[in-house]
Order: sequence, then C-alpha cells, then structure tokens
Amino acid sequence: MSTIAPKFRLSRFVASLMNLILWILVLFTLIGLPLVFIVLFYIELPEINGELLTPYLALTWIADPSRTLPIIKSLLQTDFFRIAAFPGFGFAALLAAATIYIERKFLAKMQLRVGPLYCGKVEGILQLMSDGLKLISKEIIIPAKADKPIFWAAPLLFVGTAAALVSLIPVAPGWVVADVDVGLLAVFAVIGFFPIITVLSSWASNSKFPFIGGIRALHQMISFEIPLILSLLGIVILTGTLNLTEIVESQQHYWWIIFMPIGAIVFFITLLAELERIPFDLPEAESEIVAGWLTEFSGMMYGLVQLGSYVKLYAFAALFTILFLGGWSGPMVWPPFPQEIITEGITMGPITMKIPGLPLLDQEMLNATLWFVIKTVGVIMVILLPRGVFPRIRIDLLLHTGWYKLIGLAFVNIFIALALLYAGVLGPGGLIQ
Amino acid sequence: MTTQLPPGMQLERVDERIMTLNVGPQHPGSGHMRLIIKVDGDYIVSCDPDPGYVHRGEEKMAEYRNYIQNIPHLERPVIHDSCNILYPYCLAVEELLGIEVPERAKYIRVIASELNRCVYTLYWLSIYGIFLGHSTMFMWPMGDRELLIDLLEALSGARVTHAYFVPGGVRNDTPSNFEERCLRQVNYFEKRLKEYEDIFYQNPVLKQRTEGTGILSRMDAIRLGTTGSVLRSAGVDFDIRKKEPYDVYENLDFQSQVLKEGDSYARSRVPYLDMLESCRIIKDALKKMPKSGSVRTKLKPNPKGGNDEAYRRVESGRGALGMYVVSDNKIEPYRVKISVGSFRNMICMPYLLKGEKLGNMPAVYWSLNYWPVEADR
Amino acid sequence: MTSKKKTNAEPSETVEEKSHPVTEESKPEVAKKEESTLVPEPTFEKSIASRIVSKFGTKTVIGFIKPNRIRINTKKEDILDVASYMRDELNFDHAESVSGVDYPESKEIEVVYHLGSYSDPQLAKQILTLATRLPREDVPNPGKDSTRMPSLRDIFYSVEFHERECFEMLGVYFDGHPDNRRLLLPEDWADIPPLRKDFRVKGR
Amino acid sequence: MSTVAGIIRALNSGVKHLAVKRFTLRYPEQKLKFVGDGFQFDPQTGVGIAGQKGRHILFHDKCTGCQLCAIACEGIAEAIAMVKVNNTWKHNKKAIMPQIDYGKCVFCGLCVDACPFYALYMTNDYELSSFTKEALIYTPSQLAVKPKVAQDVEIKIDDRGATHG
Repeated sequence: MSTIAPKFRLSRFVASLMNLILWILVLFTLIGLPLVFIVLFYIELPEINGELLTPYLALTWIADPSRTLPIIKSLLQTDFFRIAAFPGFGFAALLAAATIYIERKFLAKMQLRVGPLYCGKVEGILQLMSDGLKLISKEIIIPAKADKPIFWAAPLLFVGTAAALVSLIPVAPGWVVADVDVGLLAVFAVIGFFPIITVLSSWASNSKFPFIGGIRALHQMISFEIPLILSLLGIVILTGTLNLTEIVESQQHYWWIIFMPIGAIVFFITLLAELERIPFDLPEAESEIVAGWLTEFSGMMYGLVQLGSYVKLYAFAALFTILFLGGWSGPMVWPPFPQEIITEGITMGPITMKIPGLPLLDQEMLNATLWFVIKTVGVIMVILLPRGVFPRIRIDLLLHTGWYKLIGLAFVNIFIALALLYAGVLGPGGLIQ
Repeated sequence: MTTQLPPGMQLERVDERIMTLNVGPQHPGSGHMRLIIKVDGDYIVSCDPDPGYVHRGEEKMAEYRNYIQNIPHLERPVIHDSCNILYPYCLAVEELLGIEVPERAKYIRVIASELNRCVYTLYWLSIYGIFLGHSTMFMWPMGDRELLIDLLEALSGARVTHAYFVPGGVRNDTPSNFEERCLRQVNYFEKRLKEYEDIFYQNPVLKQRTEGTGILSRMDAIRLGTTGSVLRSAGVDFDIRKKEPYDVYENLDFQSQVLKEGDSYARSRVPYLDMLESCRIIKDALKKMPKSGSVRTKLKPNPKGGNDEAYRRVESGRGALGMYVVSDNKIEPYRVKISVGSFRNMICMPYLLKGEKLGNMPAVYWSLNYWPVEADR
Repeated sequence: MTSKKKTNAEPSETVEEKSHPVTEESKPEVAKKEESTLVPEPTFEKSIASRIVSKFGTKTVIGFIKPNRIRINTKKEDILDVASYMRDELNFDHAESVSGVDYPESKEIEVVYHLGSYSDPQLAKQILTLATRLPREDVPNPGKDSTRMPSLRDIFYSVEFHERECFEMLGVYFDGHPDNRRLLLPEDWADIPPLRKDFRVKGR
Repeated sequence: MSTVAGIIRALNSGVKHLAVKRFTLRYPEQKLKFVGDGFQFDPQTGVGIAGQKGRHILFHDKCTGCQLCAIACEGIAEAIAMVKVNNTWKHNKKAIMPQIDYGKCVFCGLCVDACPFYALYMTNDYELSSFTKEALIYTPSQLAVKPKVAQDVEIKIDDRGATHG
C-alpha cells in the first residue's frame, strides 16, 4: 500500500472530492444551462406526427425510441447542421484534409519517391494528423513591430472567406447552405476578398519578404479575376440565371463543358492562378522570396492558412464541377433502400424491430452527392497534376498571359455563347432544352 | 569628418533609384557565394560576383603533401566530380615522373570519369530545376544519380569522395561482375535520360523562362575565355576530349555537343547532351577495354618530381580543368595551380546579368555551370 | 622490396624532414634548363617558338618546347607587346589561367600565363606558357612595393579575375587593372599574401 | 500551338510516371549490398581489391607496429595514432598498434595501401555515429572486431522501372 499511495490522508481525499464537485457545479451552471436554454428556445424545433416538439417534450426521446429518427431527420434540416457539417465547412474540411494527403502521395508517386510513410504504419495515413498536432503545439511568433490585431486576424479571415465560398456551393438538390438567387455574383464577391486578406497579412507582418510576396499576390489575383469573371459570362448568358442550383438543373441533358470548352480552359487556368498553384505560385516562390506572404506565420496561424487554402481549392474545384460538369447530375447508381425493412422491420431470430421513419436520407440525395464528390475529386486531381509537371512562371510572363491571352480567350468564349443563343440552339426557348 | 575604415571596407553612397541587393552567401537562389546586384526597378544595373566564402587554400596545403597524399586532398574542391579533378593532376604527375599507365587502367579511368561527369551534371541539373521551381526536375535526376553512384561505389568503394585515380593508374581493379552490371544500369539510365526531354526541355513554361535570357555571343565567349558547356553552347566547338585527347579518348567514337543560341536554354541543354554522349562513351569503352592486365604501375616509394613543370587539362563537368604542377626535385610539389572551369566562367556573370530582369537571375546564374566551392578552391 | 606508398626505410627521417619542408637547397633557375636531347624537338611547336624569337630577338627566351607545350620567358617591360603579338599574329585568343609562383631564394616571383586558342584548329592542342619574373620584397606591401607588372587584362579579357586572385595571393600589383580589389580572401585579411613561401601554415 | 502541344506532352509524361516503380531506398529497413566485404590491398602486386571503404579492421596477429599507416595518414587527416597495447606479440616488440579517430578520418584507404603486412583492411560497416567525439576514437582492440552487417538489398531493374529490391 505504501508504494502506491505513500501518504494517503483521508482529509486530502475528501478535500479533492469536494473540489471536484464544486467545479462540476460551477461549469454546469455557468456554461451548461445557458447552452441548453439557447438550443431549446432559440432553435425552432420541428413538428413530429402532428404535434410541435416543445422543449419539454424534446427530452422524452430517451423514453420513446421511435421518436429518435424523426428528431435526427429534423436536425438535419436545421441551418446549424448545414453550415457546420454536411454541405458546409465540415464536408469541405474533410475533403480538404483528404486533398492534402492525396497531393503529397500523388506528387511523390509522380516523382518516383515514397512520400509520407511512417506515420500511421500504413503508408503514412496519419501524417496529416501529426502535422496538425505539430502545428497546434508550435508557438505562434509575432514579429516585434508587426501590426498585432491585423496580424492575428489575417488567418482567421482567410479561413472565414474560404468557408464563405464553400457555403454558396450546392452539393445536392436542396442541400446548400445559402441558396442565393445571385449565387454566381456572390461567389465573385467572396473571391474579391482573398487579395485583400493577402495584402493585409503581408503588410501587417512588417518584413521585407512577406511584403514583396503580398504585392506579387495582389498583382496575380487582380490580373486573373477579370478573365475568371469573363469566362463564366458565357454560362450566365445561356442559362439566363445566376442561381447555382438552377445552373446545375440546366445541365440535366448536356454539360456546359461540351459547348464552352474554351470557357472551361480559361476558368481552369485562372483557378490555378487564384489558388497560387505551381505554374503561378509566385507569391510563395521559395527560391526568390522565402515563403512569400506566409513567411511570418508560424504554428497554428500557418496551419489555419494551409487549411484555408485547401478548403479554397475544394471550393474552386466544386465551382468548376457545378458550372461546367453538371454538378450532381448523373445516372442513378445508388441502390434503393430495401422496402421490407421499413414495412416489417428487422427480424433477428425471435425479435422483430420496427424503426419508424427509416429512410434517413432519400436515394436521389445520396446519388447526387456521390456524383458531385466523384466529379469534384476528379477536378482536384487535375488541379494537383501541374504541381509536378511545370516550373514557376516569371512575373511579367504571368501578367502577360493574364491580360492578353486569357481575356482574349474569354471573349472568344462569350462570342460562341452569343452565337449559340441567337442561333436559337440553346438558351431560353432554344432547340435543345 | 571621415571615419577611418578598416582595411578593405568601402563606404558606398546610397542612391535613391538604385537598390543594392545581396544575393548573398545564404540565399536559396545562389550557391555559397555572393552576387552584389544593383537593381533599378526590375532590371539589374550591375552585378559584382564576390566569391571566397568557401576558400580553403587548397593550393597552399597541396605544397605540404607528397604526390600520393595529395590525392584525397585535391579532390575536395568538387567532391562529386572527384575523378575529373584528379585526372589532370594524375596526368601532370605522370608526365613529371615519366610513368607509363597500363592500357586497362586508361579504359577504367575513362569509364570512371564519364560516370562521374554524369553524376555531377545530374546534381547540377536538379539544382537548376529547383531554382526554376520545377520540383519534379529536382527529384528525377537525384534519383537517377543513385544508379551511377552505385556503380562508382562498386568501383572505388566510396559513394562520392572516391580518391580512385592515382599517378600510375587506378587504385584497384574492377569488381567481378562490374561490366555486366555497368552495362545494365547505364542502359536503363540512358532510357531515363530520354524522359527528361518531355517534362523539362520541351516544357513551354521552362522555355519561356530560359530562352533568350543571358545571351552570350560566340565572339564574347572566346574573348572572355569561357569553357565547357558555356563555350560550346555559344557555338565554339572546343571539347578537350576531342581537341587534345588524353589517355584513350582518340580511339573512342563520340561527338562533342555544340549549340549556337548561347542563351541559358542552350547552356542548360549542352550538359544534358553531354550526358547522353557519356553513356555512348562508357558503352564503347566497356567493349574495347582489355579484359585483363595490370591496372597500375608501381611507384617507387617517395617519388621526386625533378626540376620540371607540367600543365595538363581535362574536360570536366564544368569545362577545361587544368593542373599546373611545378616540382623542384622534392617529395612534395613546389606549386600546384588548379585552373577550374567555374572560375573561368565566373567572368561572364557581370557581362550577362547587366540589363537582365531580376526574375531571370537564377536561370542565368546557375546555367553558367558554376560550382562555388570549386571556384574558391 | 615491396612498394609502399608513403614509406621509406627510415620513417624517422621523413618525419624530421617533414617539419621544415622549405630546405635551403636553392632552386635552379628554370629558364636556363635546356631541352632534354634524347626526344627530338617537335617541329610544329619549334616553328611557332622560332617565329616569336625571330620577332622579338633577345627580349624573349624559349623556356622549353615539349609536345603541345611551349614556354616563353620575357621581361616584365615588354610582356605587353609580346602578348598582343601572340594574340594578333599567332591568334592565341584567350588565357586559360594566370598562376604566380614564389621563388624566395632568387628573390623573384614568377607570373605564368597559359594561353590557348579556340579559333585556330591547328593550335587547339597547343598551350603557350608566357612567364615573366618580378622582383620580390621580403616585407610585402601589396600595391605599393616594387613587385608590379603591366596588366594583360586589355589584351586577354579573361584574366581579370585571375589577376585579382594573383594580386591578393602573392602581392603582385597589376598596373592598369580596372579594379585591383581583393577577390577570395576576407576583407579584413591583414596577414602577408598567403601563397608566399614564408607564410607558414600552422601545425606544419 | 506548340505551347499547347508542349503542355499536353508534359502532362502526359507526368501521368505516365505514375506507373513507374518508386526508387527510394527505405534506409533503416533496407541496406545496400556492397562488393566483397571491404577494401583490401595486396602490397605484392601494388593493386587494391575492390571493396567498400567503411570502418577499418586490424589483424593483431599481422600488425608489427611499423607506423607506416600513421605516417601515410599524417599528410591527410592525422587520424591514426600509435598507442600501447597490453598483450605483446613476437613480431610487435614495441607493442604499439594504430588507433583510428573517426572524427578525423576521411575513409580514403591510403593507410590500407601503405600497410606492407596485410594487417589493416576496411570493412562494409559505415554506421559509426556516436554521442561524443571521444567515442569516435576506435582503440586497436575495437578495430580487431569484425562487424556483422545485414546489407542485402540491390538495385533491380525491370520494365516497370528501377527499384531497390
């Protein structure tokens, strides 16, 4: 006994117990109760088979299991779930994390090397986790004469803007965080934020290399936003709407890439420039200016900016699939939900269990999401490819391609769209509907 | 009042239009040497190379070692091209001591120095790739280099610092299955080299970055006394292996590679073509090598050089590498002067970088095949 | 007797001799060594050497004539026109290296230029060594003492950096060199030029 | 148009390389196999025998304490010092043997060339790292031990690219 607890004193033990209880009470009352009240009173609860689920009835699901599925189904419809989990930031962060891992292995394979291998025993699967933990545990160093408030805010703003971009993207019919009528215009507005944040953070870090990187990023993003907008003008002309869901619905029978391949190419190139991917990765050109506008970020701030840039990559890839590859349209491949489980329930030996309201997510929604994810991952792989194949472009060639070549191609694409429209082939009242 | 400056320091009047950039000894865009660049906006006004950060006084130390102890010492300036820097030293000492090298040793020397030329050029090419931001072009040559380092390791026992050449031949014979293994790995290496064409040399983004930058005319190349790939990319057909063949190069069939444009694209392409040519030489030498015979003439202990001097040169990875050995009838050489390609090509930097854009600086600087450690000796 | 690399019978003898490598035995004058008779002098090199000597008479002395190597010694006063003659008439169009050799016994420093030719295919093999002797001072004061020499930079552009290195390593001041600054040594090097024989390497 | 063709060819070459085998040698698990078991030298013929230049191995029964290896290394790295050894041998009256300081040694193998009695060879063992500089100094008794090294991986070349098999 003496080896384990050398000097056991009853008084000490009781004191620690009292201390524990005190802390639980304090935390519960200060944080727990307000949280419960907010959830119960401010979030409007759904109606379940006729009667409104009042806050007092909400806790009865423990007693009556048949209520659980309808409650979950109704939670799925609430805005909070949409923003936090499915079509919103959770889904995007998950795909972004997978993209980081795939990029490192994909690039390694193309360069005949191995890539992350030892984290997580199986081909470095947990490398991402270890990077995240490393960044969280690293100390955040702020340069002495840096403009502290802006320096702190820059990574948060960056991730916020990336999340804003993700919220506008419809993943499945009805499953979109903000179904805005002027969807495409909102996307352009959010894209306009990125250069401001880059310059803010590079100016706030008050050191030479980030400043040069920030100015270069400004040059690049400004000069590539114009072809970005012009290349999408063709689609708006033909579909006649800015709402992204309607754009996807307009591509039921044919995808816009078939009619506007030039628009797709111009959009893809400007997409690489917006994301600062390899052919256009001047802002963080290692060999000239150490890490560009990211130089002064360390620890979790650098982690946030990395997460933000890969969420941005997912958002742009999703935008490409929505606008040119017909979003979630695709043949029905998802197996229908077996009816007998709904009617008779699951029989296991003597017990048969019936679960009311079973099909949690209907078949069309799952099939739509599947097609959306397949196409987006395909576009992401194509975005990752240039990193292993091209060297970095020079600043004046970058601006030259941006202003002359891409804007020219974008106009050619608009003329094609106009020709199709006035020839009556496409567009409102056109031959192919 | 004028402050008394320490010797060698200069006070420089700061001009508001011209900004002085130190592409310094510790910059990802330059080796261990400093380029003091005066920049007006995006254009380079003047460039003053300032080497000497890795100067070790090789020539002074060489005067305190005898002819054999100098072997592991004189390969230090460029350890990953060690055969090609020991080759002229061995030739010069053999001329001084009047030694005849056996036939098989000559062929082994040619094979080892060609392998070593490819190993150096791959290292240079991969750094050229990463300077231009092309990460794949960094990884592929570094990987393929292992194929040849494996061969040189089988030959000399060490991966990089071989110390394999000795006045009188080579230090040991080839291991048992060396010819077959060398042929197999050089054939695969040649196949790998052809892959670089699509992803690096015909890559339009790379061509945009290197074509038309740092153009060296043929007359300037001769006047400035440049050598190696810098000279041959400006249209002057001068390859020591062809012009002044040493050992067995005259009965091996190969062509010296010459391009005419003289810009940094041509300067990056000539070493690549040299590598393809080296593979041809190695395969030809493997066929013509006598199957048996001694690989080294025995030296009498503590050889003395006699009051004579010898200047021999060899086509190394960076051009003509000359050794001027003066001996005064003692065990140690009286004076060893190493005249290396990098030092001779350094004079192009002020001429080529003047008027160039700052973005082109890495492309032009590294295309001059400049190895700082070797230039400082 | 087996051949041993760095060995001879009495290991102690070499150890002792190693400690002060620069022995007193004077180094014979290089210029006076005549060509070894048993090898017939190579004709092509002979013709070039004779053209030079016929042009400059007593000012140039033939050092030696070996296959592909010719050595010419001259005074420092007329090295300029000898070099320009070599570049214009004999079209040796570039200098490969400039090396300084220090002879403390005969109080002289020898500066050796190795000239090669890219344009003339016949001369591609040849290296013409142009050497000159400068007076050497025991207390070197680089730039201000008598070891001076006209710079060949305007004739052979490639020697610009070589001559700067020779200046800082041996203290040979080149008159007319555009910027005779230090090249390799650190700015605050205050010791005597390192490649001189009386600059001792510590620990040897 | 040539730029578009160039871009397509570059992308195609990049994708093509996804099928080529990975070449990296995973060092701690795989170790490269070398020729023979270390660099040796035959003073009779004056020619070495190809082998890896790793740590030295000293045969106490052949070493006569003649200091030739120390003199050879003197001009290069001064890594060899002759130290007293306790057991006396018939052919080694002064009972001194070479002690090699691997903090200074450059592994050039000239000491192996200089030894006239076949007493000093080199082995395949190159993993000599230690925590202190003194631990890098190998005494003659340490040098006498033949290292056990598991090096069995070779470069394999097949149609799908080269790899370390």
